[in-house]
Amino acid sequence: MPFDALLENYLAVFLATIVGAGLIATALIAARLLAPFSNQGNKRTSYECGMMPIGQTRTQFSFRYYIFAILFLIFDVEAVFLFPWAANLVNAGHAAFWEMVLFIGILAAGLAYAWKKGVLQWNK
Amino acid sequence: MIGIMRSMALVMKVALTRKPVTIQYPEVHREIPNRDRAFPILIWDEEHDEPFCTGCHACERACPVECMTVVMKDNPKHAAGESKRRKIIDEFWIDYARCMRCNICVEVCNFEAIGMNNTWAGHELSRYDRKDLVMDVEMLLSQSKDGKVDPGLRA
Amino acid sequence: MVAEHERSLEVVDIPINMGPQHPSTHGVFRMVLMVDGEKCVDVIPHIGYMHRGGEKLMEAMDFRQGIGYCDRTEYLAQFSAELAYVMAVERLMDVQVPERAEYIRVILTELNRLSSHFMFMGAFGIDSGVFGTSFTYAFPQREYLQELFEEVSGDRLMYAYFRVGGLAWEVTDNFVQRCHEVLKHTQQGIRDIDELLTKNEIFIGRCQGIGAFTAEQAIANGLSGPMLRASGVPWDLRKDEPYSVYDRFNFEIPVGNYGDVYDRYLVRLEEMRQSVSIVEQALEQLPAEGPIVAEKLPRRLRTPPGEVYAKVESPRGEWGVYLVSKGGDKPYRLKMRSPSFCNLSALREMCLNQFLADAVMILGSMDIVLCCVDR
Amino acid sequence: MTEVFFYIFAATVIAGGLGVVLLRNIVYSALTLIASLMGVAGIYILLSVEFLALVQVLIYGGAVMVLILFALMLTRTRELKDNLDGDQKPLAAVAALALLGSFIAAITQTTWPRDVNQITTVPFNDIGNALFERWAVPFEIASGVLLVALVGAIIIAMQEEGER
Amino acid sequence: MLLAAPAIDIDQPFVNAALGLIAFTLVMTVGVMYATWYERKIVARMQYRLGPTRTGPFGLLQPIADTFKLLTKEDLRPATADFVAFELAVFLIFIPALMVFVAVPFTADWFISAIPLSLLYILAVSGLSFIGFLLAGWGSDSKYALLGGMRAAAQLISYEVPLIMAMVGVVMVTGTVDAYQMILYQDTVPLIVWQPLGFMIFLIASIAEVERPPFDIPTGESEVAGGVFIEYSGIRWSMFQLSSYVNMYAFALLGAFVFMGGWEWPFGTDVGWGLQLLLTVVKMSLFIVFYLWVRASFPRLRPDQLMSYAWKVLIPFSLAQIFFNGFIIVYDLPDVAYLISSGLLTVGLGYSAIFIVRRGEPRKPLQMVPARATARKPEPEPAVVAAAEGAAT
Amino acid sequence: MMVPLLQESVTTGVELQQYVILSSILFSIGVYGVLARRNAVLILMSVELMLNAVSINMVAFAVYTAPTLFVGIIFAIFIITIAAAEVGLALGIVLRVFRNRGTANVDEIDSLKW
Repeated sequence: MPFDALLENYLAVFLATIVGAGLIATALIAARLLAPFSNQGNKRTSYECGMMPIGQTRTQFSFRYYIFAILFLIFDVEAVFLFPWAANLVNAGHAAFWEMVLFIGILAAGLAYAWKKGVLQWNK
Repeated sequence: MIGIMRSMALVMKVALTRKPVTIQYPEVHREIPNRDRAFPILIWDEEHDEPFCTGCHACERACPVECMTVVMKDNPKHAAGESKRRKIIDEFWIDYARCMRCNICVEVCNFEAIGMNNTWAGHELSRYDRKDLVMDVEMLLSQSKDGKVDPGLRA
Repeated sequence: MVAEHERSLEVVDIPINMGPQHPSTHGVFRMVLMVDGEKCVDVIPHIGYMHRGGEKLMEAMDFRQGIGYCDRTEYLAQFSAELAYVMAVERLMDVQVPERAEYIRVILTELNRLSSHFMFMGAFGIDSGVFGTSFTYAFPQREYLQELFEEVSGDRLMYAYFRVGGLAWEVTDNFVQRCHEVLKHTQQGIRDIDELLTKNEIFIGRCQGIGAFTAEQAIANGLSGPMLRASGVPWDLRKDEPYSVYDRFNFEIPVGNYGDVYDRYLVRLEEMRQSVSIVEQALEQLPAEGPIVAEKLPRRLRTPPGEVYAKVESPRGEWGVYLVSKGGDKPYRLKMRSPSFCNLSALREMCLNQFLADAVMILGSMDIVLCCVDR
Repeated sequence: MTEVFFYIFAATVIAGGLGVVLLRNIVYSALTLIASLMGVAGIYILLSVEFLALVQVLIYGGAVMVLILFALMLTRTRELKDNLDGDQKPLAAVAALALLGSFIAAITQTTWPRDVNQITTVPFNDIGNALFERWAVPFEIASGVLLVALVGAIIIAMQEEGER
Repeated sequence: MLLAAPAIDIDQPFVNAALGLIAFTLVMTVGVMYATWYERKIVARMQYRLGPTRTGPFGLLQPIADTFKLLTKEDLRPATADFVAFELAVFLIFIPALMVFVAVPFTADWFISAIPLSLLYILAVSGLSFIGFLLAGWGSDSKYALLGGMRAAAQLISYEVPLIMAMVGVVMVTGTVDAYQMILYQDTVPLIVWQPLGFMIFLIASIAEVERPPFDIPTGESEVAGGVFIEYSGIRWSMFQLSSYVNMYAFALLGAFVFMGGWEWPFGTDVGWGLQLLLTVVKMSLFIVFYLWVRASFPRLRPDQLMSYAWKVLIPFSLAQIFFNGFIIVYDLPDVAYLISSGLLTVGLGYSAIFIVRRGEPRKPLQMVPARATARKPEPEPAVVAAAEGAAT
Repeated sequence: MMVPLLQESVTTGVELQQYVILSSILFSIGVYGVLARRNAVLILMSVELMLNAVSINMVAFAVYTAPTLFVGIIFAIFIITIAAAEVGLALGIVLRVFRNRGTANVDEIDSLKW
């Protein structure tokens, strides 16, 4: 029964998360039991090369990363369409191929636009 | 690309053809040269069975870091006629923690009574407390007395 | 509410504290990088963590005792530091150093330059992110140099071997042969480093165009040594104001065209090759016999009153000793012109608008010795 | 067993959703959103649409979450956490409950076909075929939408660059 | 299933999968412990060193000693850290790494679970780990950690795309998204022959995905001094290391069965499981040795170079690969066409390594200045100024 | 070993209504979030919840009632696509507003022009 087999297969995935979490939890509990733990003030400051932390810590980072995230999002969505297409291309025929070429072409144009706009290049 | 490949080739070449240079230190001691300057020690005069040092304070004065303390006394053996040295060392402290091993004490010594240890014993001096690094005259002389100092020691 | 929004509206540059306890600040150097994203918009260097008042200490010491302190100030190019100090005293006292001693000084100083540059190559590789390989390729070869120094002077690091008027004692009997052996290892090391880094595209990508200084900027910032030469100024004290016996050797000065980090690396690499050639020439010309200490030196060195500035080309640049004497056996005032300190002053200008990762490379390319900066 | 897992996933989805709308720390909200979306992926598995479940993980778990987390960290919202909810909160609750009530009412009032526990599994290949034969035009339009999103985002970002 | 041994003949899928997973997790943990030993030994030999020698023969007990040391090491958490994010990050980095293994076939009969869309599954799951990095960076409340976390997330997502695209190319050639079928496809010729470009992209992107040098920017020691892991000590830190190594194994295995033919090539399906497992392990080890080799030889990239390399070089090339593959499939060209197109593209990829280098005129070599005309002769007299004023007063 | 999934009818323990109820609960939560929250990013997250609720609905109906067409699944794929595009753009705008106005609070972004 393929459907049951499918569920069975994904059961292992579900279990993997539990086993993984269990392993980490065991290790953390073991460490809590074995390792010394100190609440002393200076030990609980965050690392700043031996100095007291200066300024805000949770502040902005480069806006560039956000653009890469958007690019990634777009190409990830593209991948979603690519997989069923790729696995089925032998049967799908010419039309599907050229459709996908158009699809990739449009997104590649987006990438080219980003490239031309200098988004991919971090200038000084 | 070619540069990257050359780097990788070099690394693999080293891994496959060249020997590691590691010396397994506590088990294997590298041979140290004759002139090695560890820490100053006092030299024992075998002939007269007493230290060469007369306690003349020359090294104490010349020491840039003032790590030495010398106390002189009249030589009892001189009184007994066994030795030509009229004065002899009574107490001698060297703080190895301060010593900067500059060899100046050896250079200024007129009696060749102090020398820089050139054995591994002069290097392996780790202590748990730094006051244990203040050496008195017994410790300073012990190595030379036992004849453990390299004969080439330049005093 | 309004105030809160205004607070969040301003674009805050994060101050990132790099050092004193940081793997790549080469000691206890602290720089506060004001970072906008990944870019440095300001750099505030803080020095002085290693300050021991070495110059002041040396004023309380006679001229022999001071030599040991020179070693400790510049612990990677000890012979250069010693040389400058003894040269200063020699000039004040008007002592003529025997030729053999001069040759040995040059040989040792150049070998010391090699060992210092090996240190740079190793550490710079690590700054650029090589997982220790550059370090372990440079250091076994550097070890041979140090063994040679130990055989000659008795210590691996704090040689205290040069004396006013010559050398502390005669070199070992097989000195020339040992030098030749060591040079073979050195050349091997240079080849390895060259092969590992110079043409590596990633290394090139990390180095080229970073921290570029023009010749004018370099001169205005008082740079010296490989930093200056990489910017295109052919200035080398060994050529331009020859001291000791440097005028007798035939060597070339590598000069960069772009003044960036990569040029500094190349200049140093080429300098190592030149140093090998200088040592080889010096070994050939080395008089077999001869005194090693100037004659008629008093036991206690006393200088006439006066002031003198002696400078040598250390691996990091112009190492100068300015010495004022009022007579007597101690300097009245002593000032060391340390190249690390002067080169470090260009850090801010070089790092502006560079990436955070590049600031590390720029600092690494300066090849500073923190002891020498703080003294 | 399917039922058990359905309730586990449904609980994850709803708890995650509640976390999103109720938690006071916005980063925790984002975390519960991830949990909720992963629960939805589990629901898709139960519905035998394996491909869609993986797409859910790939797009929502991977790409959308990265955008949301980046946006949270770029807006430094942790410092402004105390005004996450508006004054219209009670009204919103009433509206949502009313909506839910009407939904439930509609669902319970509807007469469902007899074989409501019969599902038809969806093979992966058929999705591909359908996508490229029947749905070719929407597919190409999707690429256009993505392109527009990309270009728009870049324009917004480049404006940002020009300011600095 | 993994525990197909007759002794444990439990037909419950639940118990079976759980037992398999637990057994696998334990084996993997020990494997990872020894991977550190293996790594230290190999890298040491590349660097004139010996590596661990003191603990047991050849330092073989070193991983155990390390484990105990890490277990008993003081565990610190900054007072300002966000408790939930800080603790959860450890889980969220490790669990995706472990989940990948669920779909990996070790031999023809040994696998934990047979997921039909295993390749897509692996890519989707391994893409989740960035959440852990972001949380670790944000939760630690340290600037270095935040910087490292951002870099990690940006790097992971950027290299996820070429990885997926390379895999799409492979999926096109084999016509299946199932890793098992993909291995069966490679009974005579491994896919590395047909898809050298895909292999190269996979290799580069997988190094970036497991954040090993030269792509270890998020944890780059000389810049961000440990990056995201900076506030993690003791066992938490070792859990990060564990996940990093597990990830490395995962990608090595993925490479082994997608491009090297897994347990199939070159002996076929009929050999016993022992030989198959050996083949898998050997191929995986090849990848791991390669990772170590790369680690020992390369400097680290800069964040902007890293990003532009992914987006300007790898992704266009992988798109081109997809186009050529599709063309070959649709127009029924012979298989050699794969090799030709992909091989040519690989050469192009190699050439494009110069993209890392700043574009511009080729650099002039150093000028060698032999002697200066203006060189002054050494001053014969010492520069003594008699009784300097400063000194006299 | 593994059997490729074929199109077949199977009986499960879960009924269609349950999925629909789950979907409507999730949708209502999303509605509440959109109405109650003031932070723009949180509103977007609530919108994601609503989109997912719709997707569940689509897929459930497709799987339970339309044996061969599975229009709902294709629709879900497109919903995900559109959601991705929407999130990318909307968050970009939120960030833009945040940089200009210093707030991600929708109640305060009330002027048409600034």
